[in-house]
Amino acid sequence: MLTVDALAVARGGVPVLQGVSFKVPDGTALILRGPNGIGKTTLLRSLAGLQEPLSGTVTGAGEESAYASHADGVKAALTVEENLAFWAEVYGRAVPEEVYAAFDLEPLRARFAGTLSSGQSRRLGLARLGVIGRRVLFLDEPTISLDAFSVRMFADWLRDVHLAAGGVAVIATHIDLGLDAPVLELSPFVAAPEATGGSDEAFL
Amino acid sequence: MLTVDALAVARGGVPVLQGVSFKVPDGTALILRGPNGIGKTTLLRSLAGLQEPLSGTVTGAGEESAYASHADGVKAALTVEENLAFWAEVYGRAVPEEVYAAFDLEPLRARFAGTLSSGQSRRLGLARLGVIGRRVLFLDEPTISLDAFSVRMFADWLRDVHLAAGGVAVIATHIDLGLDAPVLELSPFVAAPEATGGSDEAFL
Amino acid sequence: MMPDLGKYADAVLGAYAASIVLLVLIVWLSWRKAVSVRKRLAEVEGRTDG
Amino acid sequence: MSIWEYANPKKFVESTTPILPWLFALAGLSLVVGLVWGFFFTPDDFRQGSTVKIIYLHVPSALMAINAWLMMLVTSLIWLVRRHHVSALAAKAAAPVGITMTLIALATGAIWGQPMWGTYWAWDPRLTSFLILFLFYLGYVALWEAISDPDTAADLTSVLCIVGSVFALLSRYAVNFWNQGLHQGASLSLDKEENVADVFYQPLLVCIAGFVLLFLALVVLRTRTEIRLRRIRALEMRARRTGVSA
Amino acid sequence: MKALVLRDLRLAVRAGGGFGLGLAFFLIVVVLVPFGVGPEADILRRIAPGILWVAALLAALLSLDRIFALDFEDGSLPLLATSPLPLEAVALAKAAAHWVTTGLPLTLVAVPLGVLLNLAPEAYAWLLAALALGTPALSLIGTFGAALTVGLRRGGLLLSLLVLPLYVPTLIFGAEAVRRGGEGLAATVPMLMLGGITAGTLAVMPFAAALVLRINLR
Amino acid sequence: MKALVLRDLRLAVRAGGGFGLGLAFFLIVVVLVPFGVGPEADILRRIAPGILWVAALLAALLSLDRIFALDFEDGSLPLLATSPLPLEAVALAKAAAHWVTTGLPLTLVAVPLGVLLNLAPEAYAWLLAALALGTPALSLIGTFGAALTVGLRRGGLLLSLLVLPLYVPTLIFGAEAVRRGGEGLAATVPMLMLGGITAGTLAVMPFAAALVLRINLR
Ligand code: HEM
Ligand SMILES: Nc1ncnc2c1ncn2[C@@H]1O[C@H](COP(=O)(O)OP(=O)(O)OP(=O)(O)O)[C@@H](O)[C@H]1O
Ligand SMILES: Nc1ncnc2c1ncn2[C@@H]1O[C@H](COP(=O)(O)OP(=O)(O)OP(=O)(O)O)[C@@H](O)[C@H]1O
Ligand SMILES: [Mg+2]
Ligand SMILES: [Mg+2]
Repeated sequence: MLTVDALAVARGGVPVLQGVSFKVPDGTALILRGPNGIGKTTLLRSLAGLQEPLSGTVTGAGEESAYASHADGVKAALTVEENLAFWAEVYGRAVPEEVYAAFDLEPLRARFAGTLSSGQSRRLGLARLGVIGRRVLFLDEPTISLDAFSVRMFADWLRDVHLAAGGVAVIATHIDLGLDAPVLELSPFVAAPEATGGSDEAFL
Repeated sequence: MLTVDALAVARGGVPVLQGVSFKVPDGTALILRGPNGIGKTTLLRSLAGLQEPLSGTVTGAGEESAYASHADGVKAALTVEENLAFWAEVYGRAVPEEVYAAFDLEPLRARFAGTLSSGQSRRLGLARLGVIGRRVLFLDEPTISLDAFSVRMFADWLRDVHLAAGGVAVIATHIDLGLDAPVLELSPFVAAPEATGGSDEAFL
Repeated sequence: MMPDLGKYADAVLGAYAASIVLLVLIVWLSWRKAVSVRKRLAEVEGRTDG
Repeated sequence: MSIWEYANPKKFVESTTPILPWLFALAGLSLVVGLVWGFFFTPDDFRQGSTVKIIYLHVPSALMAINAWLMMLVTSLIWLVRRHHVSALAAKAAAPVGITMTLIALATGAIWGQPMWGTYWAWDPRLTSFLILFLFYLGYVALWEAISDPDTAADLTSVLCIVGSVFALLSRYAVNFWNQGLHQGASLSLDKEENVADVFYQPLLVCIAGFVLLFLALVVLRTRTEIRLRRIRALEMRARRTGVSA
Repeated sequence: MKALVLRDLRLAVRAGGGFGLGLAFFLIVVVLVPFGVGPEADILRRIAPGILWVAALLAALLSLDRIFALDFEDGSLPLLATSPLPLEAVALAKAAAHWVTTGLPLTLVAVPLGVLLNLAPEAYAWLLAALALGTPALSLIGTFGAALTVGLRRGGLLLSLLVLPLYVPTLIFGAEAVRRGGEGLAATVPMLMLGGITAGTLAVMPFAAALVLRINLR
Repeated sequence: MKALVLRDLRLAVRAGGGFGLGLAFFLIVVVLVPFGVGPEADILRRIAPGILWVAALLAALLSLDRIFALDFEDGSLPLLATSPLPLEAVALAKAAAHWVTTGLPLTLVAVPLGVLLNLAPEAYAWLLAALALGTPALSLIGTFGAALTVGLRRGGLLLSLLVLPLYVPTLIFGAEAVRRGGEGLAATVPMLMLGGITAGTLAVMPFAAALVLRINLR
């Protein structure tokens, strides 16, 4: 279970969100919603440990978590297989054969990633999640560039493979994934103008 | 009017689409649909003149057209205003004050583009289209990263400003823009395996 | 008043001139920036707090 | 009251406001007194002739060039350990002053070298290590300029300052090994016998005091400017935020 | 075109002192050579013209890959290519901005660096003249090289490899002019050749660069 | 860590000859210097150790900015930072891959280039030994510099400015070892110092680089 308690996060020295609390039990996902610029990316980066929160605690992530950002770290000069094999090895695992089918990469296995269309390359980026075997996933707009069919395919993988195995996922997205998961609207958590914290505080 | 006749396009030396024909009268838009990797990006690049088609003709684009790709050419070290002013000057125009309201950039005018969230930065990229004053727009997944509100805002701009002034737009997108425009499904135009053309042909 | 600097007059005067120019330059630059920033801050404070 | 309270930006600005004019006045006074004394009222040296007068600029600026870097090293460490903003900003403020001091030392030294050694420049270890110090200053300032986020910039330049100091020391050793030089040895040692004659020594001390005071005054002034710049930034950010969320 | 030059200059200044960095690299290379070669003044004087020119070359080279790469990465380049500005003008503007941020400051700062290398006193005027005349050619040739390698990962190194041989004539005539000047010989022939190279590249390179850019954007 | 080193090597080879280019740059700089300096054999012999070392330095420098920049741009770096591999290991792996693609081939090719510059016959062994011992330090220091400037546009030039002064001790001891070797003097002291620098940077730099990377990814 992922527990977030009274988290406050800042970007560029300015508090962005405050008082964010939620629980995501094992085997479920949480969708983050909110208009552009509200702080979804900032929140996910804090959860993944890439930046320090201003205050509050996150339990249940840490070593077991993985983060996927807008950019998906696909190397153009490596083939699809090599890209996945690299991440598998970094995480000390083998590439499960199923991921190729699950992300519709079968016909593209030997292609250099640089010759993929934007949607195909994004599928490869997502397939990484099926390879590294992390229980807690933080996903920032994972379905960008995907067509409707691929979105459904990804939602199926998330539901039937990842969550079914007791995993947890926190997903920032603007579209409807077709996933039966609670939605957290971030608008109520926008940091008050007089919110403290952030490196600028000393100068106000 | 934009007229495309029997267009065939290739990517990486391989024919991708063939026999694409359509007409877009002034003041209307056309939505391109098709699964990932079918060749939407390739088609738009050919229409915009960035790559040569294998065969077929495009009339009505040329000098009057502008292209907007996944990447939107936003300079992180320039402010929002400076970014737009640069493109305006390249096209020999002034920045119309309305674009800031139309793309909800008013509060961000003096911000360095590098400090925008992904959706804000995309709005800036789209605002460029309102600045350069081109009649024929080729848009490749313009609404990536945008929230529902911004998507509607963009659709409104397209309908009420661009198309209302007699403009033309060809848009590749996977989502519903809420625009009352005909949809062209590209699946029927996938190049036959024995399609000719492409630089590899001489070796087949 | 001027001391007799002998054959090294150029060198000594040059050294003093160069140093004084550099010192005045850094003081002037720091001062100008301090003044302009103080003005800007006053403006911003007026705008946001008042 | 703990000394760390002065590390609060507001407190720092408040408490330096009354001191700053005095600092500048004192610095100006001692510089004028020292330089006038040195330039007009000291005799020529029997070997170096009138060029000995350059010592009143050369030695103080050389000292301050090194001390400015040391100060930046200390404030960088304080920033990394205790995260007091004034400390980081003081390091940023000191660098251009340090560069100026280095340039003065290089320029006066070079001008002095022509009559003394017959050349403007020689690859003497002391001169050479000064040139390297100059390069470190340049890199340090360039890094500050290149990073837009102020805290990131403070962190990175602090690390650079520390790593750079280690390599600067190493270079000093390397350069010594590489070439034994022409340059003067230490003349201000505690052992009175080795020192330059008193006639030169006393105005020199006044000049050194003047350079120290000027350095302090400039650093305080520039630190205040940096603090204000951060405050402007912070206020603008907040204004923007209230504008957006309202 | 003016808009593009101004934008590039502004970007160069914003992104951490475009002027300063080319200069600083020039300075550093010139300083490093004595560390490698040793401190003897007569040897340094002997090699000073050559080293100064090689250092100027390398300083110009190092900023070349940014001429088009940044615009390519963020997608500005296709946008510029479909704008009313002809690509030839884009290339010329890029070369001009590169020269103003690199060649010009290099020329100005060469004199104090000459002192560090014990350059012969007669040579300074020639050094200034030769650099002023030759560095535009470096920027123009470099723009062509940058256009050739735009979009290639690791473009930087490949670019150097392609461009440095093209720089050889400029280097030879430039260094020769300074050396002859320093020895009191007539340096008009190498200076004329330098001028010829600059004029020739100015006439041809923008077109070559635009051609190559069009191919790369396809 | 092995996976990362192997991937970086594969990428270097795929993306247009990572090995070849560092080398080629080394070669070109060494060839350019005689064009600038003039062809006299005794002067060339005299400056050969220094020029070879400076050229090696510049060749190593030129590929530094790619150490982290590519991974930063395509988003791999945050993914690596949240992977089980500690960032210190990432930095070390990067330095190792850089050395294998740059330092190692430079060392091997230095001997034929020494011939071009008329290097003294006794100096060859020392040249090889000094480069083999010193180039790892160049890669390690460079990795730190690359970590400092990751994410900055125009990082390349700034990187040079930051890193070159840090290279000074390595350069001095390296060139001194070769020169002494060539003159038949004892070169043990500079060699020991070189070894010390390499050992010291090996112990410290991966940690400094990881620290700085964490700050930059924040
Ligand atoms: C560009 C050339 C020169 C540079 C960069 C330079 C640099 C320095 C430095 C770094 C110091 C050390 C200050 C200290 O540690 O106390 C110093 C001190 C000194 N220099 Fe120079 N110097 C140069 C040329 C000269 C020349 C030509 C002379 C006179 C012949 C000279 C005379 C002195 C004296 C007398 C001191 C005081 C020594 C001491 O107090 O330690 N310098 N210089
Ligand atoms: N360099 C290349 N070599 C071979 N095939 C390529 C190359 N580049 C692209 N392709 C292929 O060409 C096809 C068309 O790609 P394109 O980018 O036009 O698709 P798209 O319709 O825009 O897809 P998406 O919705 O994912 O953006 C894809 O199947 C892609 O794999
Ligand atoms: N360096 C910075 N300085 C100041 N403000 C910043 C900086 N970087 C981001 N911001 C602001 O912080 C806020 C949060 O940004 P974030 O990227 O987290 O938004 P987001 O919810 O992910 O938006 P999107 O849906 O557009 O991706 C935005 O308003 C953005 O403008
Ligand atoms: Mg986001
Ligand atoms: Mg596409």
